[in-house]
Amino acid sequence: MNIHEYSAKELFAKFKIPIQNEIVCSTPEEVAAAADKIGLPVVVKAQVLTGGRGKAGGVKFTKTKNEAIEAANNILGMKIKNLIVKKVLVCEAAAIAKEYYVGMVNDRNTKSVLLMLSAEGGVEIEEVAKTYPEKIIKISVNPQTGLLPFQAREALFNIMTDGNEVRQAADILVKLYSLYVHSDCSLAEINPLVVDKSGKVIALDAKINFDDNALYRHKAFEELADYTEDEKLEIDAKEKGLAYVKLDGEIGCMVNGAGLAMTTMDVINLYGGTPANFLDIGGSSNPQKVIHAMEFLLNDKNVKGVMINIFGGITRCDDVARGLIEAFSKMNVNVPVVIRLSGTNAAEGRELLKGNDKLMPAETMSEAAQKIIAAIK
Amino acid sequence: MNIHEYSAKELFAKFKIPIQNEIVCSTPEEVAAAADKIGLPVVVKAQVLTGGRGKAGGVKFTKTKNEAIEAANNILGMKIKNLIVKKVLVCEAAAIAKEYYVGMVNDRNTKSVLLMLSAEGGVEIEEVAKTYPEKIIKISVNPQTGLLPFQAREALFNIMTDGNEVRQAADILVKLYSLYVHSDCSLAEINPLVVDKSGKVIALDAKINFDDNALYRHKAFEELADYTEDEKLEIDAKEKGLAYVKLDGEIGCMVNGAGLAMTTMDVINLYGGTPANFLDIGGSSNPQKVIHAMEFLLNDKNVKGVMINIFGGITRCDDVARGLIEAFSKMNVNVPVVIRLSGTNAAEGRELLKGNDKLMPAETMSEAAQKIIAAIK
Amino acid sequence: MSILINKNTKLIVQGITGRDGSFHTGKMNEYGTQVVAGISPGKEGTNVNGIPVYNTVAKAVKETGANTSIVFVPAQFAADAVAEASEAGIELVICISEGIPTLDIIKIIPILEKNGTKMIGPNCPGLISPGKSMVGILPVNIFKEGHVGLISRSGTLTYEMVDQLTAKGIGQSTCIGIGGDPIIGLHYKELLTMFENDDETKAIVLCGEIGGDAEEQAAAFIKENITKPVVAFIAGQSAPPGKRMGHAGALIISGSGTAAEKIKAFEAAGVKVAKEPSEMPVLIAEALKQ
Amino acid sequence: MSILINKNTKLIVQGITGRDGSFHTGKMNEYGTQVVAGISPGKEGTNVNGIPVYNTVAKAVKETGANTSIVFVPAQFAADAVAEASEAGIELVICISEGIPTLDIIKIIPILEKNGTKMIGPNCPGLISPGKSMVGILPVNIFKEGHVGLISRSGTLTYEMVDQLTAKGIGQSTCIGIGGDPIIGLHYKELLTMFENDDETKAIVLCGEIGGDAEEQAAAFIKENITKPVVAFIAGQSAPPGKRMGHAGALIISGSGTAAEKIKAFEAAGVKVAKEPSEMPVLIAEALKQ
Repeated sequence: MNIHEYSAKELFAKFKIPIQNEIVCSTPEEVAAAADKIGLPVVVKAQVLTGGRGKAGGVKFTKTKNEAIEAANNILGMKIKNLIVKKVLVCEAAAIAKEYYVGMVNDRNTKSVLLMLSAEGGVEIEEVAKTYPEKIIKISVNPQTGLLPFQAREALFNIMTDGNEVRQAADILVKLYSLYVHSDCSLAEINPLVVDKSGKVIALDAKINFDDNALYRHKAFEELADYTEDEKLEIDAKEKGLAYVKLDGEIGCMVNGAGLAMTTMDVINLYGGTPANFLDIGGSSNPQKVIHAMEFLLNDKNVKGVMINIFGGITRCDDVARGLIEAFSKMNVNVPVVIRLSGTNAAEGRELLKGNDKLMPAETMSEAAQKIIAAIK
Repeated sequence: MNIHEYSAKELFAKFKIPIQNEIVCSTPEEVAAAADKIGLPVVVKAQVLTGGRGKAGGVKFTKTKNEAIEAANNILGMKIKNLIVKKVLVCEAAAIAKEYYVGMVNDRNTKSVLLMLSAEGGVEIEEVAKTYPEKIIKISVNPQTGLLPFQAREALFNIMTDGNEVRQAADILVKLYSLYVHSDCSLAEINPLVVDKSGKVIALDAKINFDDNALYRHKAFEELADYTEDEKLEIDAKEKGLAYVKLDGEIGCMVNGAGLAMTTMDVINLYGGTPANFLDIGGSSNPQKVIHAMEFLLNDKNVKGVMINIFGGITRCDDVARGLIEAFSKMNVNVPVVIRLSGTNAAEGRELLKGNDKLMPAETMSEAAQKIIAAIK
Repeated sequence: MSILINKNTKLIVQGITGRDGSFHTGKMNEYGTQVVAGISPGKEGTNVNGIPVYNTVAKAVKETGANTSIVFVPAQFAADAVAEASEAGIELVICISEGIPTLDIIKIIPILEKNGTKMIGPNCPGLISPGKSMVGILPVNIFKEGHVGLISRSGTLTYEMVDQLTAKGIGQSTCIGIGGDPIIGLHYKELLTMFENDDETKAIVLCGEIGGDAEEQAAAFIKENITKPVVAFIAGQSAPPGKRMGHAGALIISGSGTAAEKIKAFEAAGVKVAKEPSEMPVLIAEALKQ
Repeated sequence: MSILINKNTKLIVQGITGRDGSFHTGKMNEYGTQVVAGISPGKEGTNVNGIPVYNTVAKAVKETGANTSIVFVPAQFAADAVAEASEAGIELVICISEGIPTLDIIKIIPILEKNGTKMIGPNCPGLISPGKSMVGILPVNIFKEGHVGLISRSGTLTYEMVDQLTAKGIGQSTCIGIGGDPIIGLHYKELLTMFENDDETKAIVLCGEIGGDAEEQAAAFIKENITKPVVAFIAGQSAPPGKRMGHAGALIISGSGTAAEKIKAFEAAGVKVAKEPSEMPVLIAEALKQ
């Protein structure tokens, strides 16, 4: 789960990471009042859960109240990478002397939280990582000791020289690590971390992702979420025991298992079709789950046909077939459906489906993909 | 720093350790209202920073409101081990099925937090420790992993058998450890930890000591303190750079260094005198510090004479002597004072003191002790 | 031979009294796996289908000499269960539980390292050495003894692959589902090395998926260290960036972790990549002929 | 010989630019201790009285081959400084800083153990091998080369004892103030063993104080393991229970940790106990004669 900059900054404040004076606003009037309260000049920043705000014109430096209001008028409601800006953050304009990048992420390779630092702050770090990987210092944090201040200093001396800056930045890193583990983050970034002209080190931006698996420990974070319509569908599906991701294609897929579900999409693609979604119904033959799954598929107006791909493992295919028949008997399905059953008792399962005019059987995944692609042409 | 049961329980609640329904009260009227709110029967418990409340009559089980008021009248204002009871805690009366002891302490031997458990709950654990040490299970907690739930369970199965109780108690121990390290405790005890008749595990009492060295990290704890007059003196002294502990004797001591200060008390004792205090002025020859120290000594009405015992190390004795002379020139001292100077430049120091009628010099600690004892007879 | 588990594997089941734990204990037992004990705090002295239950892993290990454990406990308690097994001296822990917070796993990694404990998973279907032992939730009937070692990040995709191999008469030495989470225990490199050193294994199937760069690393590793033929498959070729495909680890971030990159890496390392699962038995059969 | 420090000790000073750090660096240098570097983050490239300053201990160790460190940084940063020294490969850390939160020390103990780092202190005056090296804040003029090893929980009491020994012509091999905190690094047992194995040491002075049971343990340990004569002294015989006597560790809790118990334990172990400091040179002289 991602949260907005202003929410991340509130968390920063709670962990005593220095941030600027700033106020989140939803209307130009609020922006005007915020500018008064903070004192001009101010920066008005779009709050959207994506990168590249600056390039899209979502960040404006304003010297007068009228400029601030104008910026608010322009930014509020604008679309950045398909996301509508509903809030802006009005910030004190910092007198920036230096900009750095610092971040932490759950790292697959070191199996630890990886601390990342770069002297190239304020730019897209993914670009730096691709073009100049050597400009990013990476330090694996031992989870048993946490990030110790001396380790933070050692790391920072790679990108900074001034002792006073290093001390402040080390303190910020130690606090950020504390925030990271206490909040079950999967990513936390400060880009840029700036040194202002008075020598003070401040987090000028903040990006935080939480580990979805750990959200049960942090009920209070729920209200920080700002899900898109598609993400709301995913969450709704999750509550029904389904892993669902909406895509742009025409063929709805219903599969048991994430790897097989991805492969089903790939095979549809391979034979010239376009998958409308990723959908993993898990390991049960429960008809209710199938009904829920079909509802997700059919609610997608782009779906012209459905491919069901089940590998019977512990659950036998004949049981799955019975579940499917029961589910489909209760539903009004007006698009072609191809079912491929494989694995334990697959033949018996296919036998049960025979003669069911709503459900076209297929023997292999490739055959199923080809059949459904043909059916919707 | 010790805190009252009710403050410890508030901290428990913050860390989600189950406690009873309870209200802290300062007057019998508040107790009556609390009894109404909680529902009778209730237990009225004296809030004093010492053990043995029960034996002293400071804990009463009351079935009616009048009994509760009577208990409050009896307990509020009573003295337990020289401490006046100013508050009582009114608690829901628990239906106790079983009582256990659990505690944690900074352990010198294992250099770790030691988890202690005993099936002998509700009694003075020091007694159990002395008489039946084998009845106390001790587990050293690895500070790098913290107390893991499975470790808590393994430990608890030594004193409990029921899985449901163990699970609840393990959860409590894990939370208590978290409280312990987050709050920089030096001791945390739940005695008794009870299983009530419904099978619920609850902390019925709570004892917490904080590490004084770490209080700077926990400013909010300051208001939980309830210092005695003597302790207030100690804290006042600490703010002036002195380590002072008031005792009951007649000879005020002023010494540099804690070990030497204890030894000075011992030597006074050895020669038949009684030390009025422990006082370590640290390693400086600053006259202001000496003046502060003398003020503490002379404010103690029991003090009939003063023994100053200085070992000049890095600080030279002649400098110390000058500091003492300057300090005494500014003060009105009307009790005999013996000064023993030893170590670096001791002879020069003693030379400087010669002829000063306020300050009797001595060559050794033993001589100084004997001189001051003779002087106050 | 076979890798990791065999007829001498002595297994305990953590969470044996739960629904999944008891069900799969029955299945493993039926297959011939030596299930020597179960763990369920507070239920010591009872038994599940004749298998004795203990309060703690330490006690179970002491009483039964178990060397392997499978963890079925709910996600919020699962990392603790793995740590318990490791501290009790268990050599191999298979963690089936799904949805474990990543930092819980990160925190126990040093405990596993200290004790030299191997972990498979979490969020995995387990492993099988056909005809010898099965530790997991795998449908045993699709497997067949033979000479192909299989390593896969996903469950049903593994079954699909194995089913196709078995249908063509190609048996397996050991098949391992390593789990779909971003941070897991044994990974490609360690397992490839084990298969390389296993006499019974003649070819290796590697089923990867989008997310991370473990496949790229495996490709480089194979080129340098593995002499046996390896055939790969990558799921998620049509997955868009920024969308998590079911598995917590299956996620393309900022254009990295794509299937295209992984396939390219394998091909550069001389590893054949199957276009779809049905191509796998063909490529493996060719490899085995060489 | 001598223990822990000698002419080959190469010392770094953590917190060299602070008031205490720079003052005592001068004193140690004067005494002949090889102070090879100082640490002060951000001041790399400068020097203090000719001693080069580095940003990190790791760098200083790499550049100078230092093996010992003394820590003068303020209490709230001191445990981190000790950990830094340990992780940088320093073998012996002397932590002078007073007032360190106990849990800070507890947290770094496993780091020290992992790296095999010895720690003296915290809240200690350091140690001296007279004529060879001094690492601490000790007044060097009172010490004299000789054959008595001294271990003490307190500072000025040590000076008192040493002064009395030196006045009677009894020199010292190594004198160590182990620190007045409840949890400290090297303790009686380790140091007694080092003195037992040190050719130069012929008798041992042990200055204990109230609080804990380290003296009782030392007594039992001496009885079993130490052949050289040991004379003890215990400070705090007249201290009441429940009152902390200056040192964080000097506290009698619920009647345990009293001087009486400790004296009894030593006497039971055949260790003579001086009644007051002036008795120490007498007892030591007797011991050395035997």
